[in-house]
Order: sequence, then structure tokens, then C-alpha cells
Amino acid sequence: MLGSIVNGIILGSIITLGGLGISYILLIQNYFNFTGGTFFTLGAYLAFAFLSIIPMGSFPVVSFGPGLILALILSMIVLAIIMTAVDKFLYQPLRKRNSPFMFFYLTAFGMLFVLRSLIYLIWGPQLKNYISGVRKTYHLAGGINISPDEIFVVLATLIIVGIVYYFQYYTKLGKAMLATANDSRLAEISGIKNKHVHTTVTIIAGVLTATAGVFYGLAIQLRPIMGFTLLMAMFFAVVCGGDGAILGTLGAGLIIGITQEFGSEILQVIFDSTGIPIEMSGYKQVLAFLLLIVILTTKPHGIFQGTFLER
Amino acid sequence: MKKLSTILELVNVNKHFGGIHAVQDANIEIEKGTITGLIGPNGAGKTTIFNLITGFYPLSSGEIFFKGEKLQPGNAPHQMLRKNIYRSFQITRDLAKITVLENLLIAPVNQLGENIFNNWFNKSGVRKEEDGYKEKAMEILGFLDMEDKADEYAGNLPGGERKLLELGRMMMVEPELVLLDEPGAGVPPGMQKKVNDRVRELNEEKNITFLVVEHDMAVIMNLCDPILVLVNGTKLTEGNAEEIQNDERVIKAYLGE
Amino acid sequence: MIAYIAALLCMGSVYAIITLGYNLQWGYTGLFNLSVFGLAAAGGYTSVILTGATAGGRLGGYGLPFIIGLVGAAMVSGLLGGLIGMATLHLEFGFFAISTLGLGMTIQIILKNEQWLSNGVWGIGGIHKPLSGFVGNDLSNWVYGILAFLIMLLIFYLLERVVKSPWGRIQMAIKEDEKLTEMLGKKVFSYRFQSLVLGSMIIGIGGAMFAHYQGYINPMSYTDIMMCFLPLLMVVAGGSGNNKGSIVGAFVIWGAWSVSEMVAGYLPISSAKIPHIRTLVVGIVIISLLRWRPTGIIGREQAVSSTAKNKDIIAS
Amino acid sequence: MQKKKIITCITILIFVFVVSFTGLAKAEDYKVGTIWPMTGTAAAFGEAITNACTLVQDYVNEAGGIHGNELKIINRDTGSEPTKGVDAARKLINVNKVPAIVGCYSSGVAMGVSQGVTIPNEAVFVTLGTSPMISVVKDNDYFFRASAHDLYNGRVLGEAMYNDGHKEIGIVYVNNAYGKGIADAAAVTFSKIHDGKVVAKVPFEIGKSSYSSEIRRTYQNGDIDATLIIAYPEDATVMHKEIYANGWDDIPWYGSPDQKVPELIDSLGAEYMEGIVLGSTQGRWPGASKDSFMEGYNKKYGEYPPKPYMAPGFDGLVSVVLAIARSGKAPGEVTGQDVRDNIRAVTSEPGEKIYATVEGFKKAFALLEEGKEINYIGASGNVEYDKYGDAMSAIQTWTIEDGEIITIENIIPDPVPRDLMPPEYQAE
Repeated sequence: MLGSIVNGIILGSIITLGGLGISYILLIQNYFNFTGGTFFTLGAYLAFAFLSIIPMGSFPVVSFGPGLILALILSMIVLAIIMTAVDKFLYQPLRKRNSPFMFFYLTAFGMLFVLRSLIYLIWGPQLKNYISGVRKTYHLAGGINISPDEIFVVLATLIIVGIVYYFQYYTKLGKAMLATANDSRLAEISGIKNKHVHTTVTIIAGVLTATAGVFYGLAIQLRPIMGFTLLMAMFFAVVCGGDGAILGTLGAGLIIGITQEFGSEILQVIFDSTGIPIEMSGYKQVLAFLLLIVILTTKPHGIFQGTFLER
Repeated sequence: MKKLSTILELVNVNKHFGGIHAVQDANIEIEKGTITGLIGPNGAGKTTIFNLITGFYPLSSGEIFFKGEKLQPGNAPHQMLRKNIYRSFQITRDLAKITVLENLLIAPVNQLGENIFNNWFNKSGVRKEEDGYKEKAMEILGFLDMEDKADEYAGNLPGGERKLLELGRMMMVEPELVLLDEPGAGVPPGMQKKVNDRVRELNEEKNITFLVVEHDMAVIMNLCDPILVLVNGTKLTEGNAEEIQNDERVIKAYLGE
Repeated sequence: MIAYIAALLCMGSVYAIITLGYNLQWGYTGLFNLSVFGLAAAGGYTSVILTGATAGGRLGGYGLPFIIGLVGAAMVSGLLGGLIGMATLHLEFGFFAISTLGLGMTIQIILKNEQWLSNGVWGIGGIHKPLSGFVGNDLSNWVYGILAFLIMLLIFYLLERVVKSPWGRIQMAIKEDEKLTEMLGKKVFSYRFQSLVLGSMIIGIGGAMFAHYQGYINPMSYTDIMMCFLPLLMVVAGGSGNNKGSIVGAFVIWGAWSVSEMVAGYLPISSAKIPHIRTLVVGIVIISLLRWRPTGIIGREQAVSSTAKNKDIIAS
Repeated sequence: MQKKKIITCITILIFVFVVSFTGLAKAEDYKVGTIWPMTGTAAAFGEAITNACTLVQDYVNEAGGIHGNELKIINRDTGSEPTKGVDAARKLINVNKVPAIVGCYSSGVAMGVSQGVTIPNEAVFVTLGTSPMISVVKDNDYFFRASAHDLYNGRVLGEAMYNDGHKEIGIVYVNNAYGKGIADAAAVTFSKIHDGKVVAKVPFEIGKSSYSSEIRRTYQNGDIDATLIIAYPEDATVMHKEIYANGWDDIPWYGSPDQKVPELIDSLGAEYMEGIVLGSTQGRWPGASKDSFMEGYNKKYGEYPPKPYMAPGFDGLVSVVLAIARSGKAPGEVTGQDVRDNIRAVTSEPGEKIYATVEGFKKAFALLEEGKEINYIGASGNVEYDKYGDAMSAIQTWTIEDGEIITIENIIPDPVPRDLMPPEYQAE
């Protein structure tokens, strides 16, 4: 049973990274990036493509080697470039024109179609893996099973969130981003170039999204719709955490992951023992969603609202 | 300065956002029939006070009375107009994608046609009422010299006329108290005089009380009497244009200490 | 060929109904409701449960007339729309969108998992088109298409009555400026709620018309792409806040969607790649239109007023 | 201004419309439609099966076509969704006027296509959907199925598990028509036909990143001897990683048809898969048809992917082609009724045995022209359509040795009797 919590934490880590990518876009550009999930998939597949030319090598303990790290870095760079290009070419004109929100969403939908078909065309619909075979697993007390790869994913997520947190609150550029998010007009007057901020945000979003995708591929597998199926969870994390709140997104991501895995299992046990004929497996997502509604009803701007934004 | 009865009264009003004290122990009285100006440096809490009066923000503490009756806490923004309080916004908020005429027609409260069922089952009643309001709207447009713009989209109007349109919308409902947020913002100088004249006319003819927030000192000095100065969410002083201009505390507050 | 035109008429009308409902919500009131597919599914299932002749172990089999099915669909979808509204209407634009998307998915998941209600994954088959018994198969599509078109026109008429009125004016005002509308003494929540419920009822009718046309439905018949994204595209293509535009948008987009697949079939590419190339092209077309033709694909946004002089809005 | 734009749009649409019809197949071609999932959840199977169908077209045309006229396959995408599938089928029937459609990988889509399009339009639809519900659709005999359905598959799996000496099993199945069908049939076989006990029967949703709670429910409800995992390869991979992590990998597991793909071995590693998998899938029947099919595929498309349901798809199309040939009608005049009336005659006794080779097609067309009977022996089995329109084709059991998928045997089982199944399976 406790094993579900571990699964929830792993899922939550990936949701957090992907969610932060979306959160940054939302913070500065004020729209929910529906393409986020597909960029996530693209990041994972890019690393897969790089792995076909980079020898994997091997690390002790974990099942992957330095090749994957290199592929991850390359994937980050390429995805950041792609996302910046998309932002420059598609969203910037929309921002300039002060287009209605809907245009951003529709453009994101259009991008989703384009990227998804490209992924299908290039890599095909089949399931892919970075590393084949089942992994070594540690069996801990209380029925917790965890593989070194998964520990790596969770630890790396925490480190990355830490770095992003530092960047956000302790560097000049990070503070400029916050200023722009608060009031872009005012920030511009005080000498912060909106353009640079947008580019920085997009690059950070690209790096985070690529990492999330690669981690998903590492912990689970690669498939063309993997990002889209996780998109809702990422949105939930963004919404629950409060937009732009880094620790909030981390907290919400973990809460959602654990609710889906652990909460549904607990409920299932309760239903089974009381004889209520409900299969929770279908309702995992609904459970996370009900949580979202409850949180939003009590706190319309997320759990960690107002950490730095006054809205 | 003619002393009339108090129309709006803020008693010990406080508002915090997180750790920030946006409004601190504000005690303000607005006399009926005046055009009161509300000035202060950036972040002095002027717009916040408007938002508190109209119920967009809940009060942290304190009370607001309108004509002796408790207004806040308790009333929601949509109830303001029913109580004869009209508020304009800092950035001109007009409904850009409907016409000037309709911008006026939307203002009256409790129209028959606002109930969805009347539009299906009592169409003639709705139409009759609508015709009445149309007539009134055209009169107002005449007063504003905007008759020819009736069928233009509001979004196509120049800045000054948008302010006039806002006044027009206000005239449709003939409120007792009007909260004007920056009537000078985005208005070309030639137009500003027209806006000011209309405000003064309305004040004199219809006995409408105005509370004006403004950045542009020229506008305030020209239009308002008395003028309240707000610093860090607290009332600093009150007086007419001349007094304010010569008050050292005010100059200090604006230039910084 | 002729029969295919009948099929286009049927689907076009069904989509036009859904699009009209959605246009009320998005085009007039500015509600970015993403639960359209769930509402349509609820409508479809309600009608099928009410009008179906037999039901092996699940709810339904009441054999009621088609029109009762439609009314029931409108009621249930309207009710669900109301519940969704109560849960989400206080939220901001994007948050509202995500929450409604989640609630739409919840409806779909319930339909998939509760066998006693919807026959679960097996779906419900043997749904009859009204009047198909009298006219035979060749004509039934035509009869159904014309019926759907007439229902669509009736909805269009009823909608025009309310949107070109003070009520519709308030909805437009809310879309443009919620705070101002609130200041003008209109209870924004109430009007949003009314728009959401009325729109949901229309979407429910559309979902029911869809079910009777398909003949078989399962929870996957109402997917987010086909039943939410496509209507959204239709609304925007026709110009949001423009009922006539919505109808044209529905027919044109559905026609283009349906025909484009046939055209793609003649390209000299491996047939396994064609569908992906088609979605690729659809995506590029959407993006390009937004990039270079931002005023809408067919029509521009239109005001409530029919007297407006200059149809072009200069300001944003 | 606005009207002009609308008119322009409509004009373009009509133009596209007209163009799309002028590019159609020649009037003297025999047309058959196919619909396969190229996009969506079942997309992984679409390409291979489309290739299999193209192979039929090649063979027939190489053999000189049907009575001298070419065969033209028109392929469309079902998108793995009923809405898209129905639209695709409708275009095939209404625009391309095909008398018969072969296709649909998913039962849900097949049900929609049959009830929405093919049955009312009196066109033959040969599907591969495995849902037992397909048999009981009121179809006026226009609805066929070239593959064995879940009552066969489930029977084979249930029997296999019982015969291997297992007494208590757990079943975890994908929560859709396909998974539920096999799970129910296997459970009934195991517990009602035999005296085994199904300890847990747990559904799961596709595309999740973890199935630990489902796995735990399956394994922890009692001491089970074996598990039946009915899942698509993607989800099966995720599950097995968790089964392994929980240390249950020593309990033998049985797989469903979809798991007979090389990706699963790639993902989990040959070592893990070694010898512990036994699955059932649509079989291939040893004979000239199978050899011809596999060799032809290897020749044209490189490697033959060991994916399920390719052979029945191939056979379904061949039986439609032969039925068209037997009707003897000219290309434009073949109707769904003709196909329906002839499809059983060309696939069953009496008649000379025909195999799906170029020579076989030549011989078949010659015999049919002479008015003689033929009996097609397919790559997936005898291909005999029963009273429900279901082909009695072979079920193959397979396992994995040295990282290769190995066929154990091909059998034609009895289906699970419908009266033992839950009420929703009974014919209406």
C-alpha cells in the first residue's frame, strides 16, 4: 500500500517538472499551454533520437549511463530552441496585436496537431524505451519498492526545482521575470526588456519540459500520446499550486500524484470492504480532479496563492 | 464652500494585501453636491479605496456609509447602481464591440429584456421599453455632441469621446454619487476641457456628487473642490486647490522625503 | 455522391446545433467552456436511454418518442451545465477552462465505468432515426438531415430572439468587461449561469441528434477533439458572437474536415502516413490563419446591434 | 465584404469536392474499402494491416484482376474513434460506392460503423473486432467478422491456464470492449466450465503511468497460481515493471492477443520474457495461403512484423474479393447483397481448395467463370463464416523463447457457450 505513495511521488515529480514548464508560460503570457504535453513528448523523443547516435555507456547502480544525460542535455537545448522559435514566430505577433486569449489557445491546439503528427511521422506509433529490460529494485520495509532509476528521477527533480527556485528569487533575471509577470508595462518602464523576459521564460520552460519528458521516458516508457495523457495532471498542478509558485507546483504535483495512486487505492479498499461496486481504476483522474475543485472552491488562486503575486 | 450633508463616509477603513497596508485608517467624508478630488502619489491607495467602496475588495476592517446607510461591508458591486452609485475605471472601460448607442442602452437597471423569458414571451413589452430608453439615449448623445456617433462601435471612438461615453452611460441612470477614476487619462488636451465642462454641468444641473481620482494635477486643480490628499493609505490633508498647492506636507509626499 | 451530401447535411446540422450552443457560451458570454463533449455525451445518452426500445440490464428501454428524447437531453445537459457552472463559474478564464475540461472528462469516465447506466464500454446500439421506418434507408438520411436542419433553424431563431435583446447585450458586455458590467448593476454570475445552462441545453440537443444519426454510441463517440475542439474551431471560424457565422462555420469546417481526408487519399504517399500528414496540414492551416488572418476565417466578430455602421473594428 | 468571403470559402470547398471526385478510381475497377486505425490509440497496428491489404490487391491484379478488371482498395483512417470511423465508412459507401468494407481493429468503432453505416446501406462489412456483441447485432447478415472473437480467445486462455494445473488465478484487463470480453470469457471458462477459481478480476485504464494498485489487488487478494494480463503492449510493459518490482514475477502470466508484438520483448528484455509467457492470438493456418502471405509481405515490406490480426485482415479481404468474383457482375454493379450472398459459398465446402497466391487467384477466377465452386483456405484458418457471420478461424497459442515469439499450436476451439456468460452477452 505504501508503495503507492512512492509511485505517486515519482509521478508527482514528473508532473511537477512538466507543470512548471506550463506554469512559466502561464505566468508571463497568461494562457494555459495546451501544447505543453506535446512538447513534453517531443523532448522525450528527441533524447531517444540522440541516444541512437550517442553510446549509452553505464553508471554504477542505475540502469542508464552518461549517454542518457548527454542526450537529455541535447534534448533540452533543442527543445528550448524549438519552443523559442515557436514563441517568436507564433505567439509574439499575437501578443503584439493584443489578440484575445482564445487565439493563444487555438494556436496551441494547432501546434499540438502539428507536433503530434510530426512525432507519428518520424518515430511511428510504436512503444519505445531508452533502456530495455526490467530494472533492479530495492525492496524496503512496508512494501515499498523503488528502483535506482526512480530514486534518480525524484532526486533530480528536487535539485532542478531548487535551481529554478534560486534562479527565480535570487538572480536579477529571475526578479525581472517576476516584475514582468506582475505588471509588464511597469516593468518595461523600469528598464526590463519584455522581449528578453519572454525568451528567458520560454527557454526555462523548454528545459523543464524536456527534462520532464526524458524522466517520464526513463521511469516509464515513450509513446506518442504520453504527454497528452499527462497534460490534465500538469494543468491541475499548475492550477492547484498557484501560477508561477514554484514550490506550490511541486507541492501540488506531489499531492496530485499521491492522490491518484495512494488515494484511489485506499478508497478501493474501503469500497471493497463495504461492498460498494465501484472500480476506482477508472476514477483515478476524477479523484485528482475533485481535489482540484475543492481546492479552487476554497482558494480560487491555488493553495500557494499570493506567494509573490498580488492578483 | 457650501456645506451640505455628508453623502459618503469612510470610517476607520483598513485594507491589507498580505503584508502590505494599502489603506490605513482612512476616515473620509464626501459632501453632497461637491466635486471632490482624491490625489496622492503612486500606491497611495486611491483606486483601492474605489474598489473598497464598490465592494470589489472586502474590507479588512472599518465601515463605509452611504447617505447614512451602511454600504460596506455587505454590498456586492452589482448592487451599487441600484443604490445610485456609479463608478468609472482608470483605463476607460467601454464595451468596444457594441455600438455607442448600445453602450448607453445597457446602463438602466431592471430592464424588462434583461429577463431571458421576456424576450420570448413578452417581446412587445421589451420593445416598448427599449424604444423609451433609445429616445433618452439619443437625447444624452445630443447633450454630449455625439449624435452622429450613435451607430459607431465604441472601440472606434477616440480617447476623449470614450470618456464622454462613460459620462453618457452614467447619465442614463442619473446616480447620486459618481466615482470617477482618472477622467484625464488618455484624453487629448482639447477634449479634456469638454469632459470637464460636462462634469461640471452635470454637477450643477443634476446635483450629482463626484469623487474624482486623478494623476493630472491640472485637471484636479481645475475641476475639484475640495481636494483630499492620500499618502500611504491615510488621509494627509484636505482643502481647496490653493491650500493643497501650498501645503508643504503634500509637496514633501510627492517629492519623497 | 448525392447520399454523401445528405450525410454532410446531417453532420453539418448536428455540428451547427452544438456550435450555436457553444457560440452562446463562448461567442457571447466569453465562457471558455471545455466540457462540451461531456455535455453532448450526456444529451446523447439521455435521449438514447429514453427513446430506446430495449435495454438488456441497463437503465432505459422506455421507448418514448424522439421529441421527448430531445427534451430529456436538453434537461439533463442543462442540469449538468448548471452543476458545472456552480462549481466553476467563480474561476478565472484559464482556470475555468481547465476545470470544465476536467468535469467533461468526468462525465465521460462515468459513462464508461457505470454499466448499469450506459452499458459501459459496450455502448448502446440499435438507435433509430425518427421516421426512418416510413421512408426507407435511401431517404432516411435526407429526412433526418432536413429535420436536423429545421431543428437547427428553430434553435437559431430562438437564440436570435434573446441575443439581440437587452439580455444578449449584457452577455456581450460581460465578455468584454466583467467589472464594468458588474458596476452597471448586472449580476454577472447570474447571467453567466443562464448562458451556460442555455448553451448546455442546446449542446445536449446536438449530442442527442448526433446519437440518433450515428445509430450506435459508446463513451468514445464523444471525444474532446471531435466534440469540443472542432465546435470551438467552428465558432471562431464563423466569428465568435455571430450565430449565422456559427452555422456557416459548422458546415464549412465539417465539410473541409470530411472532404480533406478523401483528397489526401490521392496523394502519392504511403497510406499509413496520410492521416498524420492530414492532421499536420490541419494544424498548419489553423496556425497560419491565426497568424495571418486574425480577424476570423469566415466572418468577423459582430455586435448585437444590426444597426452598426462600420462593420470593422479598428481597436482591439 | 463578409458575404464575399463566405462565397469564396464555399467555392473553394466545392472545388475541392469536385477535384476529389475526378481523381477517383477508373469506372472499370472493382472497388473495396478498408478502414484501419492509422491514428489514435490503436495506431500501432494500422500500418502493418494496411500493408497486408495492399498485398491482396497486388496479388489479384498480378493474377490479371477480377474477370480482367483491376481491384482497387480504398483505404481510410478510423482514428480509433467511432465518429471518425463512421465518417470514413460513410464516404466509402456514399462517395466511392464500395459494396463492401473490410476493417476496424476496435470493436467499439466496428459497432458504430456497422450500425451507423453499413447495415442500413446494405453493404457488407467484414471486421476484426473481437467483441462478442458483434455477433448479436441485428444485421440482416451484412456484418461479418474474419477473426475469432473473445469467446474463442477467452476459452483458449481459460483452458490453457486450467490445463497447466492452475487452480486460482487473477485477471487484470484493459477496461474497454476488447479487454472486458476476453476477461469475462476466460473467467467463465476457468470457473464455470472448469472448477477453478478466479480470485480477482481487476479492470484498468489505458495510458496510465502506474498500475501498482491494480497489480496489488490482483496479486494480494489470495495466493494465486497464475495471472492473465489482458493489456496492450504499452500498458503491459508498465505493469510488468511493477510486477517485477513487487517480486511477483515468479508467478506465471498469460497474455492477450495484443501482446504478441516484438516491442514488448524489447521493453522488458528477452530474459524476463523467457518461457513464462503464454498467450493466445488470432492464429495462422499452415498452408499455401500463410506461406504466400508471409513471403509476399517479407518481399514487399522487408520484415514481417509479428503483429496480431494481420492474417485475418488479409483473409477477410480475400473472401470479399472472391465473393465479388463469384457474383460475376460488372464493376459498377456489384452490390453489398451480391457480396453477402456469395461470401459463404467461396469460403466453404463444396469446391476446390483455393489459396491466396497469384496462381491461386488465377485458378479461382477461372473456376468461378466456369461456374464451379471454390473453397478458400486462408492464412488464418479455414475461414468459414457461421450463422452469426463469425469466421471459425484458428487461435494460436504462443510463447517466447530466446527473445523470439514462438507458436505453440494453432487450434480451432469451441467458443464459450453464451448462456454461461453474463446477461449482456445474450442475443437480444
